[in-house]
Amino acid sequence: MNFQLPNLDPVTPELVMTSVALVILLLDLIIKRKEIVALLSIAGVLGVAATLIGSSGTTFGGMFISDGYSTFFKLIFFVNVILSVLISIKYIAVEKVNYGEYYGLILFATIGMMLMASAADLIVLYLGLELMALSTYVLAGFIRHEARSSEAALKYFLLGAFSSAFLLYGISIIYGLTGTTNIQAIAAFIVERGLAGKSALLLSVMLLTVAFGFKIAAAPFHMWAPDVYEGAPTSITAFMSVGPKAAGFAVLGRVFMVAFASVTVDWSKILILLSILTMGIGNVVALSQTNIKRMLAYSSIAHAGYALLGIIAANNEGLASMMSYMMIYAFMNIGAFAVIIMLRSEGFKGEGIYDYEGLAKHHPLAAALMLIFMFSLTGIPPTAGFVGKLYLFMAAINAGYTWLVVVAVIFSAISAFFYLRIVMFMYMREPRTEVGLTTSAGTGVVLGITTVAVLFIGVFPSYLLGFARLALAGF
Amino acid sequence: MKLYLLIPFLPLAAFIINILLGKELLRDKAHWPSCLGIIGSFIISVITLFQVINGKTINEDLYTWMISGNFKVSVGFLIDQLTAVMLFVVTGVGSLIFIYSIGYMHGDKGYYRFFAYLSLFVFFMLMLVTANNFIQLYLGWEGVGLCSYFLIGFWYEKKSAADSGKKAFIVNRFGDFGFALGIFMIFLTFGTVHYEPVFSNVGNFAGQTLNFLGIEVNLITLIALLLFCGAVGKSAQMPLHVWLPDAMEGPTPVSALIHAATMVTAGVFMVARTNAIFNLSPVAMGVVAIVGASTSLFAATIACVQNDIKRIIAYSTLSHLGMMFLACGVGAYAAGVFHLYTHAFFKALLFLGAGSVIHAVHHNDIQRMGGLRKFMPVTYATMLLAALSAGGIPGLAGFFSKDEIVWSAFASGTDIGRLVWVIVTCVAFFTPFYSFRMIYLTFHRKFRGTHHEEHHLHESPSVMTIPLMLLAVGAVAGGWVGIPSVLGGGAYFAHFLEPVVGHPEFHGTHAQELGIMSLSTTIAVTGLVLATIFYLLKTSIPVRLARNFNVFYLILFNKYFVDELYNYTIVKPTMWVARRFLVGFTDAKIIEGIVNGVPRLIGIFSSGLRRIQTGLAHHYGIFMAAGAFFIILYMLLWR
Amino acid sequence: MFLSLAVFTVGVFGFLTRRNIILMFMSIELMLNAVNINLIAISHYIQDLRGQILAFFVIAVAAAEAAIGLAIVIALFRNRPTAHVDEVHEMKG
Amino acid sequence: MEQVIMNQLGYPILTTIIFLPVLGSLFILIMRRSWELPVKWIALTTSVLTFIVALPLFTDFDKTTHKMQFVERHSWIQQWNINYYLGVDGISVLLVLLSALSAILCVLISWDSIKTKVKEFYIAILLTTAAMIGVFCSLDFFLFYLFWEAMLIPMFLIIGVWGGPNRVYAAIKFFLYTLVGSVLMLVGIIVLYLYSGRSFDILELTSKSYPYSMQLWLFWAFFAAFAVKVPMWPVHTWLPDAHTEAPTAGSVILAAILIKMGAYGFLRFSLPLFPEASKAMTPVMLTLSIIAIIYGAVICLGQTDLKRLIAYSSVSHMGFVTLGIFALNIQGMEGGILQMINHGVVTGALFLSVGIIYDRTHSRQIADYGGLATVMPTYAAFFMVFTLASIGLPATNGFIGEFLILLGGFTANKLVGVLAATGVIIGAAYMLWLYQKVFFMQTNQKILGLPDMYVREALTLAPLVALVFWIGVYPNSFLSFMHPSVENLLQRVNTAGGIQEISVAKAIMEVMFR
Amino acid sequence: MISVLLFVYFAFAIVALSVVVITRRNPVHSVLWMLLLFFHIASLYLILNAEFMAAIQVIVYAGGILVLFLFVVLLINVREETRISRFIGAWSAGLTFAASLFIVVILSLRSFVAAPPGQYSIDLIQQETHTIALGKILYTDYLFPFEIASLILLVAIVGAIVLAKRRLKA
Repeated sequence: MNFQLPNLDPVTPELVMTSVALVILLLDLIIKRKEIVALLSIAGVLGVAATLIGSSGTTFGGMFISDGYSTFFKLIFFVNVILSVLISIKYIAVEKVNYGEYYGLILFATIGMMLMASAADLIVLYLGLELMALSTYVLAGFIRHEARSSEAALKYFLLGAFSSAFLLYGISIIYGLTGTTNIQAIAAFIVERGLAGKSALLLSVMLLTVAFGFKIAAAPFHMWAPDVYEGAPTSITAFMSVGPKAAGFAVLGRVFMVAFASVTVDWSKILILLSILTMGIGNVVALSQTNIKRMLAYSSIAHAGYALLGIIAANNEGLASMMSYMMIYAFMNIGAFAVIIMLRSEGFKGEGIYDYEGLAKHHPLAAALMLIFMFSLTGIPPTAGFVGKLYLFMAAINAGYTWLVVVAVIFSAISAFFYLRIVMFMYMREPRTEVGLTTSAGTGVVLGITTVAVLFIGVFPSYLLGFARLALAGF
Repeated sequence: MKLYLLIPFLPLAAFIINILLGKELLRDKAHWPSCLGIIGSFIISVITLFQVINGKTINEDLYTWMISGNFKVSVGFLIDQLTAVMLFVVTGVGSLIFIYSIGYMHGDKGYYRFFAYLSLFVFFMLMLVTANNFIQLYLGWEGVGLCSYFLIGFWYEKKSAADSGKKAFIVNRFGDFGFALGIFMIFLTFGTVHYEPVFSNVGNFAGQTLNFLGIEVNLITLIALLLFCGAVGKSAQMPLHVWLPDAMEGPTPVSALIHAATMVTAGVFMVARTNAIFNLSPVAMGVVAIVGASTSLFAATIACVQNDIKRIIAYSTLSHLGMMFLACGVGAYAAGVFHLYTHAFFKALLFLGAGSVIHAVHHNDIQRMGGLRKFMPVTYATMLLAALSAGGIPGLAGFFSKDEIVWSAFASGTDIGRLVWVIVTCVAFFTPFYSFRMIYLTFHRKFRGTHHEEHHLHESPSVMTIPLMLLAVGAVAGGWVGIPSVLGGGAYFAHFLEPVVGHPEFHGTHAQELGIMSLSTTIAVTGLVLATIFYLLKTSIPVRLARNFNVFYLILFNKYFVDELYNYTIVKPTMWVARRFLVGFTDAKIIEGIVNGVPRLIGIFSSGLRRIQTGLAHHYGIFMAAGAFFIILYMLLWR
Repeated sequence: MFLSLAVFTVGVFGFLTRRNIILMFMSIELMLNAVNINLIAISHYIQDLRGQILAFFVIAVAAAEAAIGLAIVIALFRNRPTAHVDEVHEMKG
Repeated sequence: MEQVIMNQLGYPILTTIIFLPVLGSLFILIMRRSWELPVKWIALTTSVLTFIVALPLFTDFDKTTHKMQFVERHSWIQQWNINYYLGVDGISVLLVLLSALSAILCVLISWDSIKTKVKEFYIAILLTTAAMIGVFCSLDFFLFYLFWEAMLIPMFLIIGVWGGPNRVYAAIKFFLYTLVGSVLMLVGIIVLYLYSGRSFDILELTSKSYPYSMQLWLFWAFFAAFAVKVPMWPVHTWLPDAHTEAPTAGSVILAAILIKMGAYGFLRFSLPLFPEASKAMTPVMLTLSIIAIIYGAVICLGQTDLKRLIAYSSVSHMGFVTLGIFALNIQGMEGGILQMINHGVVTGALFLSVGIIYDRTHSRQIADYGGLATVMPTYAAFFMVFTLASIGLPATNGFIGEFLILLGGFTANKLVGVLAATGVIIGAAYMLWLYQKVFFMQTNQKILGLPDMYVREALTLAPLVALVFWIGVYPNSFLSFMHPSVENLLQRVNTAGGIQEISVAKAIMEVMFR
Repeated sequence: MISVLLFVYFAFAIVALSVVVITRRNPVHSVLWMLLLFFHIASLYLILNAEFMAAIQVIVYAGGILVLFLFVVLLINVREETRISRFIGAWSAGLTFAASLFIVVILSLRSFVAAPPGQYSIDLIQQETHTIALGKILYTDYLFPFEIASLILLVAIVGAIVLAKRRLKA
């Protein structure tokens, strides 16, 4: 019975994160002012971010790998969690669900994502995914006294479980084919046994596609997204629209690019299909939405479609573009949600797009910021959204999918319409009702960060791009 | 500082002064700068004229205007015999009319504006005649058109005035359209647009043909005809003559200066100027002759039945312009220019006289005039002289010029020459007829206006009558510089112009010349006599004629319905296309239909797809399963 | 293999068709079991225990899922007393 | 670097003129929204400063070379090999100056007419100016596209917030129209970038040569962007709405500068990048231009709205510009460029003038006017000058431009010349018709006793009048800028491989089925 | 031989039972049927000589999950389902896609080939018991996933409490 502790350096972030989460859970019992809990958790996350440095390598028998790729995504997750927590502080008080578990769960979900990002083994991947998923289910239903919230949780849960069943089935078939669950090993095995053409293998690929497609809300596995986004607490919507999506892309990238590298031609075909469908449905259906959260849900579906281009390109550049896009998307999307949250006040939902009429009259600043985010989501320079899209398109065209990019740009032109509609409401209509803003330090900070980030990346993207390239150096 | 530069630029200066200061400072003294300006340039023109007579012609560039690739134009001046004559006419007649206007326009609220425009016009006119290249010619060409637009529509509150101005400009644009194309062709052919190289090289291109819009045509003929389009527009020849009668809406001095003496003759000037080109194209020459002749006859016939005193003169102008072209058409450019020169005097005189009449009776209808002779003797006398001169009564200016035209038409020896000779002989009958019809109805018999009007009848002030007299002198004696040799004269005028326009070769004896001369003279006299019978002695005849030949009368009275023709074939259809078809249909329905239709379509899609989102977890599940099924199937089938 | 597939399908069918939330959960559990059967059978054939490990984890997760899911059901039930999914569609479109 | 001339001046002139307005708008941003007068003054000073700073471009410009001048080049985004790369040549320098000038006019004309959200308005105006100047100065595709799209945002707001009754529709239409066009161009840009071994350097790209098939469809991708901006028939319908609904300043910017970007794009990109394709497509382009000229002119006759009429006349005039450009000879092209300036001056001026009376009567309907000349003589005089310039009367700038274009068109193809010339006739027809309806005839009761132009308004129009005659009487001072650049460009196009022109139908086919 | 027969029996029984489970009208019944199903599955595991898994199956599922189900069913199932149809309206679609999925998966599984045998041969497992063998791997190689699983359970507890607790003092 010889047992030596495996090298723990690579997992330090996860370990620290876990301890932070646990501490938060405990502190929650003694600390009454939940703001402090929130701030503590942020501090903790920052600490974790610090530990990212020097944590690299594989461990636990190659089950866990911490490389640039995962690190990059973990950064996205941290950005995501910090911003979401900041916008939550006031919001959950307004919603009267000011419980500490909230932060704990958010942290747990983040841990799940981190694990997904650096999973080198399907088992770890699956568990990470479940960890994330379960926490998110709970968070989605966190406003227990609100039927919509519970409903969102239910739908999310049912379909999530359903999709993870597909995932498992796929995993089991792969396992049967290769006798292993380690991503590297699978790749190697497929090559050596010449499984490339085998329909059984492809079947498993497809099943995984279903599961991941669900996580990134790609059509036709997107149907949960609008309802859940609408029903869930806005802060959680913001959190969900970035975190799980990014995590999904992380695993998609790693599994498909590493494990199934040898069958790229086959899955890229499917993904092209999905991405077109996704962009189409996302952009088109968003046109006829009257609830802004729902509209952003569809827009996030559409963005998943764009980001898929990066995977389809199936090369490092593609991944880099996808990663940068996720980072950018995190900023601009959460920024937009921050504005939405400001409109939520006691007894006023502020989710209908008509609530935005004439916003510029009484709250010019908020309107201006929303304008920036909307244009960024549309992809108009000099905002980050443009850079992100440009990079994706570059990658796709470079991989020879020009026609696909043409489709994409057409759709993004269509998307301009519904983003513009918000701007139009804010600036070119007279306010119907006096809308009050619930401002708070947290939201302020978030808006500051996101705006600066969006504009800065828009004008000086080189840092982000450089980082993305660097992250993929050893991939 | 070259002296001749002052000729055009003095009036320009006058214009600028007037337009800037006229409104506040000068007001009713606005005539000073203009009159000084034009008189100044008149003096200089006379000086230049004598210089030219002494054989000193000028052709030099002032500065380079446009340069683009091998296309290079400069603002330059060419002053030769032809130009000198034109300068003399323009500035001379111009000065008189300016002075006349002082009285005529007295007290008008647009006084300063009027003189400003007049000066501007003179400037452009002088630029036109002194140009040494086609572009500058074109500049003057458009410029005078613009000023005529301003001056016709001078009383812009009157819709008719504004309309006429617009009409004049647009009709002219049609001519200029051809003119511009002609210039393009010249550039393409010769690589330059300056007279001198063009005229010297034109010979090398004789007989060349090219494919123009699918038609194989003679190069020179094409150029000539395109240029002639411009002339037709500017000189109001058929079929672009419609604007000139309407132009009479303008103040009378304007009609005298622009629509009789100077601007309308620009076409003749241009043809004479480019005679080098025309000479090489018999076809073009023929066209010019025919157009001129037909216009001449056409206008003359109309003039016989009009009642608006100014319109009568206007149609007579058309008729005379036709003759000038006719002359050019048979190669007798000198004759054409000569007639231009004499015509300037007697026609300006007629107009000014008419102006003075209108000044007295405040309307244009000769049927409501009559017996004015005793109220305004000077006007009567001068106008009588003018009418005689116009009618080609021997000894007067008009006689010599017209006679030269008739003779050269006959003597040119070509069939066309003979044809136009016949026509011009007919015209020789009509001219005195309508002139004297007008004289009689206006000045003889008893006054047919209201008593109130009669009470105000008076002779015009001397500032108006003096110019009349001076012009009368011109109308009488102006022609003596061109007395044909057969009458023992020196025909100085023709010889003077020879270096520029050459000399047509005549096939005919002195005997024939005398015969022709006497023939046309007798015909003219017949016309005069007939007019006397109709409108002085047996005034019932014309009425009866009108009744019996109702159809002819109506056709003539309505100017052959040309205006209506254009209105229904060009104006109305265009407007219909613009309003109904383009605005209403292509833009609104087709293009906008697509532009707005696509979003609407997407919208429909959107709401359709939206309905899929039932909110039922089951359906979502089904969709996921279906998706899974389809991608697996896809994978199975197309792997 | 086919056995597990059959069970899986039945699970899918149940999930897609039953209106009772509890039954939907059960269907999911069925699917998970199917996967487990699959894994264990395979690990039996290829004489490798990792499959069983995975199955083990699956069972653990299934338990967790059940807990959460039922909690959600209860929470929902507090707001709207029904056990039928097709009555839960406040948000759509 | 030897094919450009680095900035000879001591200071980075182009950067300055691009970012002065931005700076100004930042200043305004920190103003209190109640301080309207300071805001206006800041805007004015900024724009005037910009213009003054830009003047050396006119004086110190080296007219003997086609090379880019006043060039600035700094590495910007290494990963994508993107540089901050600015420079002007004979084609762009005048447009830059025009943009700078128009900014001043826009500020002046809006002085009293903009009453709501004053602060935001001037910010938008200044930002637009910056973006416009940027577009004309960029020598790097990324930078170019950045400005190209960025200008949409403030423009969208200018139309949509301060515009007329139907402004929202117009604004969104404008935005989507142009966006659809430019995204296709974006694809084209990326393709070029990748094909050329990852370079956004316009000069470098334009010196390469590309396979014909690629050229062909890239040409159309770029065409989509430029044709919409110009706007060429049949994608012109955004223009009447946008011009009509926009506030005066907005219309001026649109007319004077924004729609020039399209034509500029053809000159700067389409021709040098895809010479063969351009040659092959010449028939199509000429046909479209002719249609635009005549269609635009005739449709003017059917308008009842002042601004709409002028807007459609822009379609016609821009038709001349594209015609000149694609005549592919020196007269046509120089005429085209000059006509861009002319149209900017004249149509801009016309919109300013319309704005002046609109501020008084708040009506754009032609029927509401008449006899204005008696009420506002000075104004009538100004308007007359611009009318004449617009119908291309000699000694005004319009003549020079149109004449050169027609000459070029005629040289290229007789039929084209003839047809285009008819546009001149109709042009005269509708402009005079407009002038008569508005200024002549009985004075309309509605407009009795309107005050004549104020000094501010006269000052706004005066420089334009000066320009009208300056260009008309001594155009060389402007033409001389272009010669080397245009010759160089033409030489690039004409020396390109001899693919003879193909029929319109075939050209369309080529594009459809690839 | 026997084992094969047993396998066949269990196989059919399991399929049949699962169908029965999801078609019961009364949830309580289906839960009970499921219990039976789980026992079958457990015994199937025994045949595939995975005793430990069989045990887990019985304990966790039968012992834990099903009981939970039962609670909840009894707790919330106020309305007797007998009156209304037990399937949703679009059950046909569900059936179709389930079936078609089944078919395509079978089709694609025809090319399934098992991986080469690993080192844990049956007799190896026999001589040191299954539990120990499993345990060894679980606590050495698969320590990390194991930890994660513990986290998941923790989250489950927390989440369940947060959602289901009657009153949270806040």
